[in-house]
Amino acid sequence: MFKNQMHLQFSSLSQNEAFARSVAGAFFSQLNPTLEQLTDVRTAVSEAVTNAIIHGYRNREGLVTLEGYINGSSAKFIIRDYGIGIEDVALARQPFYTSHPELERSGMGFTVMETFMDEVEVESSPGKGTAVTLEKTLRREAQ
Amino acid sequence: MFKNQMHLQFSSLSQNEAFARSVAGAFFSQLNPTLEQLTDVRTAVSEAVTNAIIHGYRNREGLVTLEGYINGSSAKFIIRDYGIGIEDVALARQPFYTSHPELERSGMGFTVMETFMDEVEVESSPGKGTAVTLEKTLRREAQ
Amino acid sequence: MQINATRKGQRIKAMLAGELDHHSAQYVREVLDSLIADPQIRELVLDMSNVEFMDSSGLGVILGRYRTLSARGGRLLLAGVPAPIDRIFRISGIYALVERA
Amino acid sequence: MQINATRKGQRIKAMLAGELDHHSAQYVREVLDSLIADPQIRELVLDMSNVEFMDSSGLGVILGRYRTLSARGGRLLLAGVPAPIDRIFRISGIYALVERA
Ligand SMILES: Nc1ncnc2c1ncn2[C@@H]1O[C@H](COP(=O)(O)OP(=O)(O)O)[C@@H](O)[C@H]1O
Ligand SMILES: Nc1ncnc2c1ncn2[C@@H]1O[C@H](COP(=O)(O)OP(=O)(O)O)[C@@H](O)[C@H]1O
Repeated sequence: MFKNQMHLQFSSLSQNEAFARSVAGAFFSQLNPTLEQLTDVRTAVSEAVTNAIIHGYRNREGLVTLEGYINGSSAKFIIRDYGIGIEDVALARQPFYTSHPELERSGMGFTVMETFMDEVEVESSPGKGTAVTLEKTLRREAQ
Repeated sequence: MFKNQMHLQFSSLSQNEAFARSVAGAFFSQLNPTLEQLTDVRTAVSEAVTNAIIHGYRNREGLVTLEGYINGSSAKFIIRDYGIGIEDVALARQPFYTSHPELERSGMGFTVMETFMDEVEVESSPGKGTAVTLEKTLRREAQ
Repeated sequence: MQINATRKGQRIKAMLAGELDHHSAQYVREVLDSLIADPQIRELVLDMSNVEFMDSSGLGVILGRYRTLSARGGRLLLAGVPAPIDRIFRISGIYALVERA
Repeated sequence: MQINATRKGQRIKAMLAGELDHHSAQYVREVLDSLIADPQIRELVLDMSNVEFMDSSGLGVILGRYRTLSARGGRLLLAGVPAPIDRIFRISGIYALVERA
């Protein structure tokens, strides 16, 4: 069974949103996904990384990590920040909930992640940071 | 002045040669390089990562790291392995020198790095590993 | 992101090209706001056919312009929406507010 | 990597497509060796026009097949070499051994 892993750390700059989804996409490509599955992963990772940068660090400097694991036909990504954390994760995950409507955030980030990935797990401690785990398994016909 | 950095760690699998040069290319793209400059970086990083996998770890399992730094119009990449190291760096850097002619290695890896990058630095300790630093500065007309 | 726009009377058609994420959102917002700054403008058509990537940051940008236009009795239309972006529009329910051109 | 080959008498033309690095080298080596396994083959033309990436691992693969062929009095030719790959061929001096078709 093919196994692979990677661990990326980068500055919390908005330029790195595109960089991070490219990295996730290049790593996930090793599973020969369909174009749709690839877009799912790129989009979900983009959401989590954007949240780390704008909510976790509020545009201050910090480091974001993106881990990737391939295990057979499954891929897992963990996006971590060491920023402000989330007080109420259940509330944060609700569709349309955003703490920053004034920044024209739609509040749909978590909903997009949930729609495009098989599993979304959020672990957060206020003042310490947030870890979002995204998983996707390719069904056999896709390989 | 634009500054950015990233730090990537991945398994020493040959699949990750393509992954690592994609990551380096995506990071370097933030400087808006020409296609030729982008290929230079992708190729040089591919050489150093391949060396880490086949020479540093001799295809055994290990972790390779790729660090990237952008500083104004300069990019620096450091590729590290924690493998066997190089006894005689000056000899290793000579064109056509290879310790593995039986694997059909050409011995041109370091020469390609030197041709395509502005600076190539090799630090190695036998038994501890190797770090290759690659630097490229974009001249003004390229931006 | 690149934005090319043409005006016909009270109608602006803007062709977006590139990746619409949080990083590019600020720029897109500014350009679109300047395009519809003239209160005569009643209709903004966003042609998305060359948008190669969009995440939920794009929703915020579109909804913001929709609000400006609907406040003056105008409307926003989406054209040429690529399939992956259409999925995001559908889960967000945005088609209840903006029409497809 | 994808390899498509056609044979005309003593001549094989192989069209390579994709990325030629250490990871794909093993596969390319095996396919090319099977293509020239028949000792009647005197000429191998590698059409590189669809090779999107190559590093020095590709040199080793090409030089290995060159050696097999020149040992039997044959030759290897390179066709359609993209500019970035041509730079690697030039610094390696490979054109002293293999011709451009
Ligand atoms: N990494 C994070 N750090 C702190 N807060 C976060 C983080 N990610 C999400 N949040 C909180 O969860 C809310 C909902 O997130 P999301 O669904 O992505 O919508 P949006 O980003 O549009 O606000 C955010 O507004 C924010 O309050
Ligand atoms: N990361 C490394 N760890 C150990 N040895 C290395 C490493 N990189 C290079 N070398 C040594 O340097 C030699 C020359 O490297 P290079 O010029 O890339 O040619 P090649 O990879 O074709 O042998 C290698 O054959 C190997 O002996």
